[in-house]
Amino acid sequence: MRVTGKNSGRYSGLRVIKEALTGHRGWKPAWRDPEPQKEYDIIIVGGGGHGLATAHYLASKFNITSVAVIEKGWIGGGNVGRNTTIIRSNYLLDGNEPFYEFSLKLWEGLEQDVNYNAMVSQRGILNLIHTDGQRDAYRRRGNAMLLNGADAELLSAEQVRAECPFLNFDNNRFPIKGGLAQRRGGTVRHDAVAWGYARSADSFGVDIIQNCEATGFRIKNGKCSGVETSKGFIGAKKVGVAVAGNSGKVMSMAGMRLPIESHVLQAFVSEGLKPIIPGVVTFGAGHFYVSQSDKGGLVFGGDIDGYNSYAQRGNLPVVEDVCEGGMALMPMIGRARLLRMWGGIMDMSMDGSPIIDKTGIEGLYFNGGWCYGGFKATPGSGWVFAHLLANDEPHQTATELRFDRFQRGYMIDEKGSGAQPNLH
Amino acid sequence: MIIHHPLLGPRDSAEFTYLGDANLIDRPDWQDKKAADKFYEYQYLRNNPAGEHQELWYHEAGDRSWLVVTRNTVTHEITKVELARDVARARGRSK
Amino acid sequence: MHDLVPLTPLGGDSAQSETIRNVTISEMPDFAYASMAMRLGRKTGFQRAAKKATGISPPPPGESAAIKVGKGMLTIFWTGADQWMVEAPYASHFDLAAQLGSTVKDNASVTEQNDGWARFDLTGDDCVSVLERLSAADSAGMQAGAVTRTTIEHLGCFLLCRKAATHFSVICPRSGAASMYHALLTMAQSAL
Amino acid sequence: MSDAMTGLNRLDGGLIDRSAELNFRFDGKSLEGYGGDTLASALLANGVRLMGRSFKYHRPRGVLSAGAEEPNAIVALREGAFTEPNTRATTAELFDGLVARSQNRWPSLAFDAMAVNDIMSDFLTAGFYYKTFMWPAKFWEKIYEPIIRHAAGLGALSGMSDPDCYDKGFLHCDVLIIGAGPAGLAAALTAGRSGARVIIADEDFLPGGRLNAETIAVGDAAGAEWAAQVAAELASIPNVRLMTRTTVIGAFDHGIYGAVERVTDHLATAPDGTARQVLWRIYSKRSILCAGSIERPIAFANNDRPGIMQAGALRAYANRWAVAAASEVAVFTNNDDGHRTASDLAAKGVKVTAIIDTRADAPDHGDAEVLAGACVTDSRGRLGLSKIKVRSADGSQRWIKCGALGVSGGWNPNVHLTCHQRGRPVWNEAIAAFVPGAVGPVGLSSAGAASGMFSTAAALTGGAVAAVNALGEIGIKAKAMAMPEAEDAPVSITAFWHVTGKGRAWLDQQNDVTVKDVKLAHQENFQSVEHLKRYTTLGMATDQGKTSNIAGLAVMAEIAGKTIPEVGTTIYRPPYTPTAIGAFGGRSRDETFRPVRLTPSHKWASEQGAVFVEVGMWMRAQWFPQAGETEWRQSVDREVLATRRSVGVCDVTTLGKIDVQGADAATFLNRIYCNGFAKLPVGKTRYGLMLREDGIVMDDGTTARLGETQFVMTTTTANAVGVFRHMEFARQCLWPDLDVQIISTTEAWAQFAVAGPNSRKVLEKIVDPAFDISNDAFPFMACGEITVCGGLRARLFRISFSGELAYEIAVPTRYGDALIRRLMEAGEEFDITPYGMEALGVMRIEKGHAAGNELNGTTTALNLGLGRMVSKTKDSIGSILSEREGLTRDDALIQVGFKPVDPNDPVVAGSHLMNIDDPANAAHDQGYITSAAYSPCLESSIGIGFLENGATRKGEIIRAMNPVEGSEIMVEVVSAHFVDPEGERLRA
Repeated sequence: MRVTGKNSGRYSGLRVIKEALTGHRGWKPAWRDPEPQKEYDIIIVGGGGHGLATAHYLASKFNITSVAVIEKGWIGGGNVGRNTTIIRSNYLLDGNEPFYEFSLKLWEGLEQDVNYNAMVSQRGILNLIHTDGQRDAYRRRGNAMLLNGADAELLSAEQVRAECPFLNFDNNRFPIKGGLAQRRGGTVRHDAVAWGYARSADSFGVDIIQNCEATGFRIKNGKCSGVETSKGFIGAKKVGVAVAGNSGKVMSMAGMRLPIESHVLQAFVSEGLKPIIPGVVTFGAGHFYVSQSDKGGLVFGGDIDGYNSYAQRGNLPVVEDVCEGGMALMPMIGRARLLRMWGGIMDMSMDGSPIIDKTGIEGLYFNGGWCYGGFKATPGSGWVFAHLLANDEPHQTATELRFDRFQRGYMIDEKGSGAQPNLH
Repeated sequence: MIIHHPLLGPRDSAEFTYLGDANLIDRPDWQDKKAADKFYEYQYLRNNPAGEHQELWYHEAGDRSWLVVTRNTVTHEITKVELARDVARARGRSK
Repeated sequence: MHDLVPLTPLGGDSAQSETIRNVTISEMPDFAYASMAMRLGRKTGFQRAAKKATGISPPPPGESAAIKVGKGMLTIFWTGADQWMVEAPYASHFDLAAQLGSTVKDNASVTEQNDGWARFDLTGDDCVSVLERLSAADSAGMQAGAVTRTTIEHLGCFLLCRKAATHFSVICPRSGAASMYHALLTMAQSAL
Repeated sequence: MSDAMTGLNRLDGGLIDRSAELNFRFDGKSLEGYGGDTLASALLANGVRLMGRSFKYHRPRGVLSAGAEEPNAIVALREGAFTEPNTRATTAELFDGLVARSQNRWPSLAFDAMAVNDIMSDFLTAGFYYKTFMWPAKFWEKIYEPIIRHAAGLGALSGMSDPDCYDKGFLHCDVLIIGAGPAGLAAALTAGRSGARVIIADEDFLPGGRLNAETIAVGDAAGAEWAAQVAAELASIPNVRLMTRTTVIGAFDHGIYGAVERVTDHLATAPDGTARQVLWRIYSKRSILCAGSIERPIAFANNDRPGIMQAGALRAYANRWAVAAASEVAVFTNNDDGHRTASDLAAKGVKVTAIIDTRADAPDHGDAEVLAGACVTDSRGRLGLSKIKVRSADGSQRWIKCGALGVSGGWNPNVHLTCHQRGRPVWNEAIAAFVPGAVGPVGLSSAGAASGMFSTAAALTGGAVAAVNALGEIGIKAKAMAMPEAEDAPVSITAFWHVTGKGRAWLDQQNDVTVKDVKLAHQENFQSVEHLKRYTTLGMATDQGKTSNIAGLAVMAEIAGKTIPEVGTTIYRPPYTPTAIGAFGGRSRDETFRPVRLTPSHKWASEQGAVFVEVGMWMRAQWFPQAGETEWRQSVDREVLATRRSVGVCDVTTLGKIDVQGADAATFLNRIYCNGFAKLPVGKTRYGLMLREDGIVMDDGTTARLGETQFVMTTTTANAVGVFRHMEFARQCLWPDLDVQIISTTEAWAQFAVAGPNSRKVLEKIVDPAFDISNDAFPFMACGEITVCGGLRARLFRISFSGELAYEIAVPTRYGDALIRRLMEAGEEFDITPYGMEALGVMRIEKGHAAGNELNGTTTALNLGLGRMVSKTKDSIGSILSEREGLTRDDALIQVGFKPVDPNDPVVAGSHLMNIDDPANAAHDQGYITSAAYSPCLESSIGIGFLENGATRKGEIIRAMNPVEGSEIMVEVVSAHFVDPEGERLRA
């Protein structure tokens, strides 16, 4: 049930016209800036995409509205505000694919659910194939996707050429032999995801508390009763942590060591250009992937820098490596200009797959280890984490995403790189 | 980044391959009663500090030395670089 | 004596060379190579033996040392902790590894590297203008005898300064010789 | 228009070369300029004020600035594949034959249909699209988004491959000086004379910075002359590198800077083979930022018309390029600097109709009427400014005629690089601007306008002092030279950001962000600067907000009732100006994206017409087509059958070879491999399985013991580098006191597999008689050092990947070509057949040998059916964690073979396995097929793969499902060893 009076009113084309004719005086804050209450049923630490989504689903799907999201800076300032906006569910392993497909389905109804246009654009994602071994691997993956109820198409070189004539087919070091396409993949206006979830959660009465940093957990005899923050202690029956790159830092305040390292991933955007790249394209023989935003910028990225970092900035070698891949794959972009580069902190896990689980501490729950896959997971992660917080049971698509899988030997290692986070 | 190699002086970090936490030197004893647990913690758990971090870098495009680099993960400032072999010996590893 | 005909790293019967404006880039196939890796804790024994075997002491990190042998030069350069590469004229030293091994004995592990490497020499006044577009090494600051391992167009290699600013050797894995030669020529074309 | 043709706008003087007349075209119109012109100055000289359209409202736009901060005069340069979209006319050097086109307009620049957006602007406010286009759901991709995307972007790529080439380079210096204005030149001169290694870089093609745009004297010379003299001296100092047309784009860790040098952009065509641009990675011990400052506009209603410019730009065009933007100009300022524009223009004979100064105490001006305490409230002129509306101190309003208006809201120091490592600038009230903060990139200091010191004298001394200090820190003594006399005017400014009023007042001119948009953002609680930026798109255009960010903050601060420092700034990120992606790519593109490695038999294989395939950088023969073979399978089947029937030969040099020596070499290998190696006798070879510490298989291969203390290990081609690194880690970090040395010798030996029943007979013909390779003397898994062909040193290993009687023979690489030719001669009588990767693959599948597809980083020894190889009686990497429950469970995937029930069905790698009666979904997945091939020996398609409980299911019929290609077949579970399961042939 939406708490009326607090919300910013329903958005619609009609409303836009009405406001335009009345000088836009009627627009209310998209979310309030409340002071924290003494106690909540649930506190979510981290006002990023996952935390805000969790709050939205707790309120809208699990009817828990005594919820606060505390954020040390401004909401959406973490990876949801600094990623390459790609959504997809083209995973191989049973531990992952059902979860990411669940998430993709949620994307498909997101705007109507939160009444905010995040521009979910299913323009498709294409993973290019350059060797026979790669085709075998992508065939196995495509089959896994289909057997999990997702969509997948294995394309021939000719089909790829027809869809992406600008790729380097004739003069390349690594021939393009085909591709694995997921048509339902695509891109989303990333900031709008955070804002949309925040606005919706707020309209259910969730308190979104910005500039409120978690400085500790209050834990007595193995039970967590709340969070110490820069705005004082806030009590809670349950505390859910969704802080991505800061997972290690925050959970260490609860005395936990995680199977996670924090690494910097750089991303890049070009000057605005007239549309030329249809969907998302990933290079299978170098570190490069690209899509084009609704504003016209080529949004692209590649590999992580590869060293532990909390700096949200990277260095030249990876910038060059990524652009080399881009020039090898689509040499038409040589004359496009790189406008801005930035870095996000990835919570790289030991097998490249996430963790959504209880901790050894009663009342403390963890959501992290997203590596560079966090954005596409946002709705799924929010729902699944809300489910865990509400029912103390893992959601059916997340039964494998547990802490103890490493000790028990049930790693979910898509890349097969082993316990080395910077290779995932 | 620039890593001041103890033998070669300043080198671009692009010449190196990164492994991770220098605790990977402290491989447990295979005959320990708790070997299974110890190897799990050794292999999978990380302090992952926001601040000073001792980490292993391999001079792949250089002299093939493994180095232990003390670097701040927030500022990237490097305060110490040692040959991993010396560190390993100092930590009691031998044969 | 066998009658098999060797190929140069670039796959020819004889060495290739090209001059672009005032820099000459030459394939140098007629050298033998062997590496010496000091055995654990054999510092003194090894130094003595190596000196005995080559006539010079193994140089410190980042350096090479050379001595005249017959009509050519024998060069030792540092390649890693307790590791050195010996380079000598092939004609007189095709069995370099065996020669060294018989002297250093168990003071060092000697490995034949004759055909593991391809050497290209850059000579001329503008060598640095070419090298500064290929390698992160400070070629402008290198003095005669300086040596460093570096990367050129994604290929690991040794860069050895024979004469400051005007004579360098690039020693790269033999299988990458064609790519390396192409990179050197391309950059000379662009930079000079 | 008549002005344009008669070139009335060109004044006397300036730093242009009137002897070099350059023809160029803009939107098809042929025009003329001079050497030293930029495209913008030449267009202005020709009376062209309308140069582009804005992004959202398609408003007519002219040039705002004279530099890299330009938001409006953005054009497409050159033609065809050389087209360069979104190029700033203000930084594009004019050359003869230059062709430029305006962008983001249709059908023409003067009449743009999309300008209708401007009328609709009330509906298209900040973030409107987040609030609509949601119903019906499917309409978004079908209708709404295509419309939005149609409006996307300014310029267009050609869609063709970039025909230019780019270089990368590396430079080392003691001190890098960024910017060659007065401060930079003074710093460079000071440092250069001290003997330090100096690099001074400037984005302009003419050193001097503002000195070239001003009439300020330095000593007894004109500023521009002084700059030229200093530049000349710097060029003559061998330890100084003066780099013009070079933009330092980013400050990276530990004194590393990225800089892009535009080598041929000012030429009509680049000399053959010359790079268009060079991306320099500059390693500096210290660096000094002398990047100057950027003048900021004041926002007022309709402040975006062509003709409304920065006051400093207006006088730069007059002084440097001898161009008057119009015959009648006015100035709108909140500081003394604006008055300088009036003086300079008046001195050039341009009529200055008024100086509108927001300060009540504005100083008088000799040449023009000063309206103190006044402001500009509106403007007119559809495609170019014709008049401005002025509100005087007494509130009275009047229109003033002018073709150009110079606006000065003060100057913002170019602090960008000081913030590239997330340092924050600090607010300086005296100059009403942000200056570099205390925490910046280590080793970077700043001087001159970049540090907030705006006078020429302060720039000169500041630069010199900064150089002395920087060098002092790295132990180089430099003398601070006395700098020549120059103006030292104090800054007099009263902050003034926007004129309040009804109409739309532009902050970000390219993205059409107005004061109203900022107000709306505040109203909707997008108040943090990052929210403001992202919600309104302020500062997100190609100009990166250089003229708009601070004003936007100021407006937000005003509305929120905060100070500007309280609101804070967004983070400045590299690159400083937009940079061609090609420059970051360098030569790594097309066929030279990555190097290739060639095998010793490459030349010979090419002569045989081999088809090559890339494997870990190596180009390997995939198969050897023969006359009459029209389809690859024919060649491969022939190669397989010939090898199994008689003898085949294959270059296997690419397998990694690692020389392992030392007193403890055996102990070391015993820990690297999970199976035993300590007791391997000299002269023997053993198959080794290598695990990662997490118990997963890392690599496999054979290792031969050549002597007590010497082994030669082979690795798979793909893992050669990783295995070597792994072994170095074990050697240096885990067991530092083991006496073991490892050296890669992959390249040193040319190695060939000679396989098949007749392989021994062939080898006997080339192995020298002294060596007995009979089955007794040289049994399966034997190895030894021999000589061949009359004395050539060689290594012989009796190992087999094909499952046949086989050897691998290695000779020094330079003789690889000769050896393969000799083997072919020797084998002629046995119809010896060269085989490639495909045949090798078929034979290893027939034999059930695991390779890349099986060793995929998730499989254990158990999965591969080699569980018993993991010794529990010794310490070896991976043995402990390989015992985890999940890796040893009963229903583990086990490698088995598959045969189609119908021999005509092709087995397909990547198929998933399902029980016949189970529903076909992931929940019932039984495993997958890793490798498949057609076996000419079995005359059937076969495969190997992983099946739950595989070991116990031989004979079972299951489904191999490949829905992604719409196929499904029935396969029988069989042993993975299709050929010679007992291994008799190996030992024959």
